[in-house]
Amino acid sequence: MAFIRVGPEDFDLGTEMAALRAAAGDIGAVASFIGIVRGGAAAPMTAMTLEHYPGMTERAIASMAAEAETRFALSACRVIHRTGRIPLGGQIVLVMTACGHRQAALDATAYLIDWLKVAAPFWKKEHLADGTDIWVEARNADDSAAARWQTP
Amino acid sequence: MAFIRVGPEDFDLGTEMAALRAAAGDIGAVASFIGIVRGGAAAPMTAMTLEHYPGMTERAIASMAAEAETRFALSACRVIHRTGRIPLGGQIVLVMTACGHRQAALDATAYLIDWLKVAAPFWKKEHLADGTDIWVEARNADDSAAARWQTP
Amino acid sequence: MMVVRLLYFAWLRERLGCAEEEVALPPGIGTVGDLLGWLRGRGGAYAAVLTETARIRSAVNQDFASDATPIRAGDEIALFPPITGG
Amino acid sequence: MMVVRLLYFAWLRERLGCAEEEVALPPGIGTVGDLLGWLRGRGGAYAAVLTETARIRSAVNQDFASDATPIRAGDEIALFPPITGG
Repeated sequence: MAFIRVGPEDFDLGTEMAALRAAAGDIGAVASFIGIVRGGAAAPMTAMTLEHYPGMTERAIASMAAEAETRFALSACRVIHRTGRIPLGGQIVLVMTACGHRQAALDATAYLIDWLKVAAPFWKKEHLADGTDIWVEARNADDSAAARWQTP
Repeated sequence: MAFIRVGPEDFDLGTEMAALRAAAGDIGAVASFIGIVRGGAAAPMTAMTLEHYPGMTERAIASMAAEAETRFALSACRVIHRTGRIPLGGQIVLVMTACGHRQAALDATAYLIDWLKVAAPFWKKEHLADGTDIWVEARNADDSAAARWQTP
Repeated sequence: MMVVRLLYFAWLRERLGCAEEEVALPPGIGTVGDLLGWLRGRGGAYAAVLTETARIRSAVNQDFASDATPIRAGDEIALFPPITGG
Repeated sequence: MMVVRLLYFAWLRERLGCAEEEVALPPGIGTVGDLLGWLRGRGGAYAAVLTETARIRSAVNQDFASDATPIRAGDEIALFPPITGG
């Protein structure tokens, strides 16, 4: 069973690695991905606020994690997604997977972050340096990234 | 410039993340891979010994890391590969990459671990539970994994 | 009369000035699409915001839905922009 | 006479009982392939181990090499099995 947490608390990669290892048993590979609030080039940003749909978000992530665990034969899996206001440089999301072989761990991590982008109900608002706030628009590229995991 | 370390010391993922962040500046994505000594199914193993070619190993890794930094526009990159005897469950290798976007970070991590398997001079010896020692045979699958990154 | 619970997120929530409401629907409102039409009929911000149908997604009882998805008494129906998490 | 430094790794090192040696090569040894033939001519473990050419890789001055790679006085030439790191 994947570990899933949605909420404002930050996370430490080393601590999460230890927790993953404790749950995983005999594994050969751990892959992880962390998303970070980036300053951006066009309109400098000072912070971001993540809104979510309590209940549905956790269910959606649990469902995609269960799918990944089966598809990639994972021994353990952790997904943490933060909510609320996160300053520039702050951590937004962690995906961490453990299994026997490297390709499955890397693929499962890519799979989960691609699906999180399009199928977990989160919305990002950017707080710009000039004082304005902008809701981030969804990118078609994210739909394409997730679509590559669809089996015909 | 990538950070590269080859030697017997273990590493902590959280500490490496902090060092990567300190070197990286404004980034949106960090991906990482850790390889671990796995018990295996056919012949139970108690430990592994990693031999390397001092000098050439560091040069080979520096060369593939420089290639990855250019190809995937990385902001920072860390590769740690341990040598000597490592017990079951011990960490063998870390690849960690930082850049603007998730796909490049994930691809760069896969690229580096694929190339490490075939182009950095390391040799693994397995210490089996029955007391015998076996040099691991190279796998053709590793050559194929690295070959997919060759541009025509 | 059929009572349902409506949730709004992100810029829909901000522009409607409402995060959550219970509404009693008249007969004939059987789908998410019907509900959107009925809400637009309220006028004001509802008419202005809910016409941007290409930018509005929905969920019924926490499963993604479409305009054709049926709705029933007691349902939790959420309206929101395309997702931008991860 | 051309002096080169030879390094052996993994099971080549173990089966030859040697990690490193300096050898003086006779005239006519111009490539890695020539060197392998000359080493096999020493007999004993060298003859036995170095015939497994499909399982032997080489590097000259820390760059991967092939049997056709030229060698020169002072070179560091390494012989080893296919790599199994990562």
